Amino acid sequence: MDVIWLIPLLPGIGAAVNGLLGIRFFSKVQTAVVGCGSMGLAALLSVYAFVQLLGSESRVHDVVVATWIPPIALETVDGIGAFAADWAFRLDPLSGMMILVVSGIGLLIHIYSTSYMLSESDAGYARFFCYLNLFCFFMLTLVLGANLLVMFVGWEGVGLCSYLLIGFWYEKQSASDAGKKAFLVNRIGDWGFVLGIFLIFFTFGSLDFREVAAGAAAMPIEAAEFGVISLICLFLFVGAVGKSAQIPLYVWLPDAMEGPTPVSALIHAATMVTAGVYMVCRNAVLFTHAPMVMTIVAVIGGLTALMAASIGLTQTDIKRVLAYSTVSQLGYMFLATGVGAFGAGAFHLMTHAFFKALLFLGSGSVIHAMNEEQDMRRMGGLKTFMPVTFVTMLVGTLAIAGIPPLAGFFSKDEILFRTFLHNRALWILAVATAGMTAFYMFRLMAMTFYGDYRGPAWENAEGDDHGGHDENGGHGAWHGPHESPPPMTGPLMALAVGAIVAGFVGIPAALGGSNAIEHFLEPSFVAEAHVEGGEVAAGEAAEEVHEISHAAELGLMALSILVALGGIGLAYRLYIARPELAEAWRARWAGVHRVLLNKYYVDELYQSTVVRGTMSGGRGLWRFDGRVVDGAVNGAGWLTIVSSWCSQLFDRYAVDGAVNLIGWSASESSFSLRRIQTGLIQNYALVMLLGVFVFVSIYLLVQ
Amino acid sequence: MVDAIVIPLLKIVILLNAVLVAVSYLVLLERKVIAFVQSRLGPMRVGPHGILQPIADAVKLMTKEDITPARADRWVFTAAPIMVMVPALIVFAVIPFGPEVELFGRSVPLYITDINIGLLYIVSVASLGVYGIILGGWASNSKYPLLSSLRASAQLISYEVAVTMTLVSMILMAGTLSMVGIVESQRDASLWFIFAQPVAFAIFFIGGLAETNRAPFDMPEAEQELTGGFHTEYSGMRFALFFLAEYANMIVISSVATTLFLGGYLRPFPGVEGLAFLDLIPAWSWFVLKTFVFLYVFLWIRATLPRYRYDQLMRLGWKVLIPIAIGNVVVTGVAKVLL
Amino acid sequence: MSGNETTTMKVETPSPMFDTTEMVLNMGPQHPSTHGVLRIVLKLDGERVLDADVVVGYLHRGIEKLSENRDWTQIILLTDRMDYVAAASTNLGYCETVEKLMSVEVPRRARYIRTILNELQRIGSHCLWLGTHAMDIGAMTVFLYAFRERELILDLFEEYCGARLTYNSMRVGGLPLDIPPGWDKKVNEFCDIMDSKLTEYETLLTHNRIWLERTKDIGVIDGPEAIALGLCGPTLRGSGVARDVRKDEPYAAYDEFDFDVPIGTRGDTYDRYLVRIEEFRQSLRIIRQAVDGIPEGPIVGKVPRLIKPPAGETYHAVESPKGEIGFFIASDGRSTNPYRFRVRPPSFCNLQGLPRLVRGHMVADVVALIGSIDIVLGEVDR
Amino acid sequence: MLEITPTHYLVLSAGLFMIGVIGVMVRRNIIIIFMSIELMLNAVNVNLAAFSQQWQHVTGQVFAVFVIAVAAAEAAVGLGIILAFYRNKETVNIDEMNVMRW
Amino acid sequence: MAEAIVFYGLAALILGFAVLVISTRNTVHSALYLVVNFLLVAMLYVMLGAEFLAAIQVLVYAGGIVVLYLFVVMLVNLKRPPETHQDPRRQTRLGLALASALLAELAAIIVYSATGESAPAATAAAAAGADIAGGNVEQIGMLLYTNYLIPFEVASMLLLVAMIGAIVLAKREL
Repeated sequence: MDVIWLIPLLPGIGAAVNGLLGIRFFSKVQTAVVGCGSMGLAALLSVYAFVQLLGSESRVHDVVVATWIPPIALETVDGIGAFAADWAFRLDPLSGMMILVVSGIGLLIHIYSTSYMLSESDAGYARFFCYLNLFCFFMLTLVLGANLLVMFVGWEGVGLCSYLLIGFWYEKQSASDAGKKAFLVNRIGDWGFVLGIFLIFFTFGSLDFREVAAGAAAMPIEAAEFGVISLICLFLFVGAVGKSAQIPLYVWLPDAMEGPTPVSALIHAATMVTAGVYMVCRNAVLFTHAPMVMTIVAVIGGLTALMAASIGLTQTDIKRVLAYSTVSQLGYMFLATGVGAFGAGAFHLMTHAFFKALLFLGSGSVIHAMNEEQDMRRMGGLKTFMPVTFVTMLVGTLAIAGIPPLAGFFSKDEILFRTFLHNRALWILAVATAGMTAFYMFRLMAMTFYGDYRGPAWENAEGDDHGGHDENGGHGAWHGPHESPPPMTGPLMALAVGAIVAGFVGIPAALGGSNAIEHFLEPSFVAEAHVEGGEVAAGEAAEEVHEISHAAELGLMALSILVALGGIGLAYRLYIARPELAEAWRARWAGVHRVLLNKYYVDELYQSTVVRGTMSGGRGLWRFDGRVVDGAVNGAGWLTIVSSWCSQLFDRYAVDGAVNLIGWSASESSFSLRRIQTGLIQNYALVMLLGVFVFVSIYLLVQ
Repeated sequence: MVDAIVIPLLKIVILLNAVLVAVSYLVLLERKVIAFVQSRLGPMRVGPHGILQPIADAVKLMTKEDITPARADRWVFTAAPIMVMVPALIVFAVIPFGPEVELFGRSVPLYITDINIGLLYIVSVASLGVYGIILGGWASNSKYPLLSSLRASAQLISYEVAVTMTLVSMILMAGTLSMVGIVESQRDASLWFIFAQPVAFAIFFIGGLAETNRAPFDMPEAEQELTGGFHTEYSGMRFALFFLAEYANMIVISSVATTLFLGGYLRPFPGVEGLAFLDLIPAWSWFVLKTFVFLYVFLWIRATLPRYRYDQLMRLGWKVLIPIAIGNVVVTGVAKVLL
Repeated sequence: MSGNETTTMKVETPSPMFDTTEMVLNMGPQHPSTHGVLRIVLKLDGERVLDADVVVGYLHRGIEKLSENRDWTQIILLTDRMDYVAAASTNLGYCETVEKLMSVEVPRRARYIRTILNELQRIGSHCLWLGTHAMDIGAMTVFLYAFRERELILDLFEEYCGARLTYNSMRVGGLPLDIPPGWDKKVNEFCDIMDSKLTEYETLLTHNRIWLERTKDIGVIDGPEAIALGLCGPTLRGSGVARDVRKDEPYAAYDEFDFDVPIGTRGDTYDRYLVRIEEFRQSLRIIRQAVDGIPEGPIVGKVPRLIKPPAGETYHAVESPKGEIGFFIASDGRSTNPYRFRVRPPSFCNLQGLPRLVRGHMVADVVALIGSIDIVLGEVDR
Repeated sequence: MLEITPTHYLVLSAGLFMIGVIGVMVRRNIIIIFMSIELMLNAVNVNLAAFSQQWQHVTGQVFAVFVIAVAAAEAAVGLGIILAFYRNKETVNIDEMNVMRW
Repeated sequence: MAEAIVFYGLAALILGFAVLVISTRNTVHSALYLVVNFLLVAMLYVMLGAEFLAAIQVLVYAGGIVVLYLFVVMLVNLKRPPETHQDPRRQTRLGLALASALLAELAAIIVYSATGESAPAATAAAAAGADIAGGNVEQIGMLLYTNYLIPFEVASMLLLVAMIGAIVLAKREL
């Protein structure tokens, strides 16, 4: 387990090799071997580390690789503290789960990409894998980091990779714009995060998670007042909001779909965007000490979930639907953390990683099959063309909709249940969201795979399965939709299995399970010093669960299943059974539909407030310049004219004379002063010498 | 008084004479060795087997007319050979020919001085030798000498970098800059450093060939190309100084190489007790023997190999030797830290 | 040829324009590596040759004009002084031309001996070439080795005709002397020695890294361009043109022996070197065949005491070690002198390719290239 | 006077420095001016070495090493500029290097 | 006593050669005097117990920088003497006068302050440790690689930049 630092390093090495050598020298096969190989090794190592972790008693393992910042004396709230940071990595249940998810799904997506990106040039291919590996390097650093600074390195690194990968096709204007947008929006979040880090150091004198948690645990819970912990949590949450695309900073994520689909799957669905959730979970002790912030988290999470889901109802771009779905699911996770169910949030994070990666990869497969077509209105009936993709995506869809016994059911239901315990209003939001989720996901399935084929015609009407690939592995003429090659379907199938079984680790007690995952994760959410009094809130919440009867829990489950089924049924009715009904509904609810289709006009709102605000601020200054300053000048001119009218003689002889005098003296003096500028270095040196002479003389005299 | 002034002075006198005699006989040795390689006999007329040839040469050179070209810079023209000769000789001040020995009841070290920056001293003094070559070529006011002096100085400076780099790795090995210290550290390690640093040795040797303008790097004085190089316009004693300086430099390089890589005055296998009987042979004779081996290889190479071209020489220096030397330093450093 | 001769040097201002880059360097006429009194005016950029101007004529003795005032036998003596390292080949070329003009039949024994002499001469000349070429590139030992073997050839010639350099070894219609007894055996012994020594040369040079670096890709010239420049002999064959007078227009007894004409592939200095090295072997092959098969018979054909060819003109060429040496002779049929005498000297023709070869190379390569085209100034200037 | 104190070195250094200054002020050949600058840097180094001895601490020598490094860099770039200038104007007279005024 | 003789001798030679450097017409001679000057200064360093500095002085200054000067002097193959053209506005005399005055002032200050407070704190510092006699090289190395590591790296970057700059400037076409 001492080699956990190798887990992030391996993809880092892969990135370095691909970046430094690959772009110039490697063929695609070599690039793929390096990329997938380094990821595969990292995944193996992760599994090994995780198994070791399961076996170890303490359930936590620290590795300090090197000293990064030697202690620097800095002021903190209680005197001078040592600002120090090590390259320290910590393996505990939470990070253990995360490295499994990141490296496992990362590996699958690497494999998927080997085929998906084949149409790139050799250099582009290597660049892609370089970025992808680099991303994994930073993501693993993020999750394994034992202190906030290491985490921050990973945090910024994944942001960078996200930017690079969204803008991977930088020749495309929209892609590079989307990259910039993501980067800028994330900066707002990072601002909050950095302030949070500063404040944490100032408050606790350390950046190590464990020490911070211990420090926080020793402080009273700020139930009534909005104290320093609340402020820290608020800052941290701003960071999380940026990274995890919550209201109001979610706008970058849908645009991020401009990147290649594997990127969307890996970064913008499975791993990076969950970093915010992860960070909140990581600082669970802090958050439990700030109930007011918790409430904010829960409300924002719930609202985001609902809003994003409602937008998802109407979108027609297959990846955008998934993007909004991601935002919505992230909202769920924040909802969970906000109500104190950190375990549930982390659990949902994991299951979501599986089925959302699956869905994205599936959509990638579809897009691939449709020759880069993303509009669902131009798909349809693909079920027969690509059975593997269809089946795996169906699994994913059922999972996200929360149909038992798939993964999503367990995690989502846990969140719903805990929310129900905490706040009924939020629960209603969440249930509504669940219904919408089921609806739009089946809408997606229906529009893509059912019904009639609505896409463009293709050259060769036979359209056999792998007609689209010529000998070189690149694309020849398009021969119609076709099933993707094995490197793409393989990961799909693997993820489908994951989406089915991932939930079994968290079967709730009500169903006879033990909710193993939450108990496993619990050590990560409490301070080490929990032997002392003042049992932590997370622990209390866990106790609370058992107070409600299992019957009620079962009832809630049934309700949520019903809601999900309702959503599915509606989607079936509207898009498969009676498509014309959908048209009718759309017409009837035209206003609502337009609002949803335009994503509540949030982008436009930002455009008109933030962007235009800045612009109009500038314009205002310009106008101020034009009106007030110029006006003053004009007024002065007018006054001059008036006064000149009043006394022409004075004007002519005194004022003009003065002006002329100034001009004349300037021009005269310039002629004489120009002589000083001889261009002779010695003259300049002479002046320096003179200066030295004067100084030395003064010194001599003063002495 | 005796220890402070008389003995060092005596040593200096003896050493200078020995070096100069060695240099002149090195010329004879070269002629003989190359003659034997080429199945000739070499000088045979002056004395038995020509052993008095150096004396005859010296007489000839001293009595020859000393020509100064018409538009040469007279002072620099005269100073240049001296500026080549002097650095070649003063390097010997720090070369240990043997350990301290008992002579007439006194303990006398067989070296003139042992300063703590010995190796640095050698490098810096050696770097002065290039002046004579540049100025000799320039002062001749002639084209071939100028061309060859530019060649020579570029060559010297380039190869000095590589050689100095190998010296850095030697310093890493020995942990001292003192020449005696380096020899003694080889005794402590029971190992000639040539076995620990074969790469450094190879680079030093090649660089040494180039720094002394010996074949196959003798293009500054390639008579087939530049009609003799920077000393084309020289004759008589001033030419002789250039000539002797080249051979003195060969001896310098050989003795430095002996000290650094072949254990200086140590016997072979300094750590093996079973060979202790070899200590009966005086230490300085080991030094002379090893130096002689080096010199022999110099001559042998001259007789065997064709000459590099100037650009090939520079490429070898900058693109092959210097990178390898730097790599060697890195490897040595890493090994030093890890082992 | 070598040693520290003082070099005259003349500084020429290249152009009225100010220029720090170009420099004019006078190489020769007294320079250790110009193989005689050749002068090359090099225009240099640093050490890179921008242009070269070959100045010849320092050894001009007017042999062609002199010949028009000598009788036909005396001219043989003059031909010795042209290619003085391959006098026998020049002798042969002249004698065969006159024989062609007079339509004299040369006895078979004489033709065999002429062939032997000619090939020995070729080996001797190549020995000198190899030695000086290697010396120019800095391999001084090869020079002495090659001269050691050349000495054996000179001994053989001395034994045959008494001279060591200017043999005067042919006569119109045959030979002046028959071979001494036992000479053929000595020639055979020499062939065996030479075979082993060739391996020695090749050990020193052929695979030597420095030698390869100095000769490979230096002075590359392809076949058509070489023909266009009028190159001949090994220099031409190095560029891959299989032109050899001995094969193409056989003379003496060459049509009776087996031998190959080696040709190069890239046309660089190394190829020319390899071609000549192989020519050593082929010459030895011819000599062995000839020595074993010397027929009995007279050594002089039916030639009148006073040689006076009928009026007419003719051109005849033989393959000298340097290349194709041709004689154009016109006779008016009345006088005892040629009316017009003109030589096509291979060294001269090859030398005019030098500026083309050295352009873009370094000064050091100029020396290597002069060596590689193998010139003799006596023949260039005549 | 017979005991050599750091003061002696300082006076020597000041003299050397001023000779350098005079060289810069008086000469027109820019190469000589560069040499004068080297003289001045040397004067500084003498100072540093003298202080180093006075305080029995090698920091002064360390600084002298830096000065030498800077001098090397200065010489390389400066001479490069001289060469480039010479190629264009065929002069090294500093009085003719005045195209940058006005 | 001996030290004083050596010092005054060296000082005289150093100043003399410095004067020669700036007063000689021939640039090559100037460079030669510069080399001699540097070698003498190196001897001064040896007197001051700075052997390493002396070696570096010889190696870098004498063996490197001045060679560079010589190269340039040779490449700049002047067809007319460089000192022909004199700008009338250069105020050479003023510069000379100022420099001399400044020298006088400096000497006055130094001598004055030296006599004012004799016995510099050298002994105290020596007592505090830091014996510079023995491992001079080692100590400089230690300082360079610890306290002055960053300046050291910056200096190496400077040299790299200077190298690139010199190549770019001197190369005729890139």
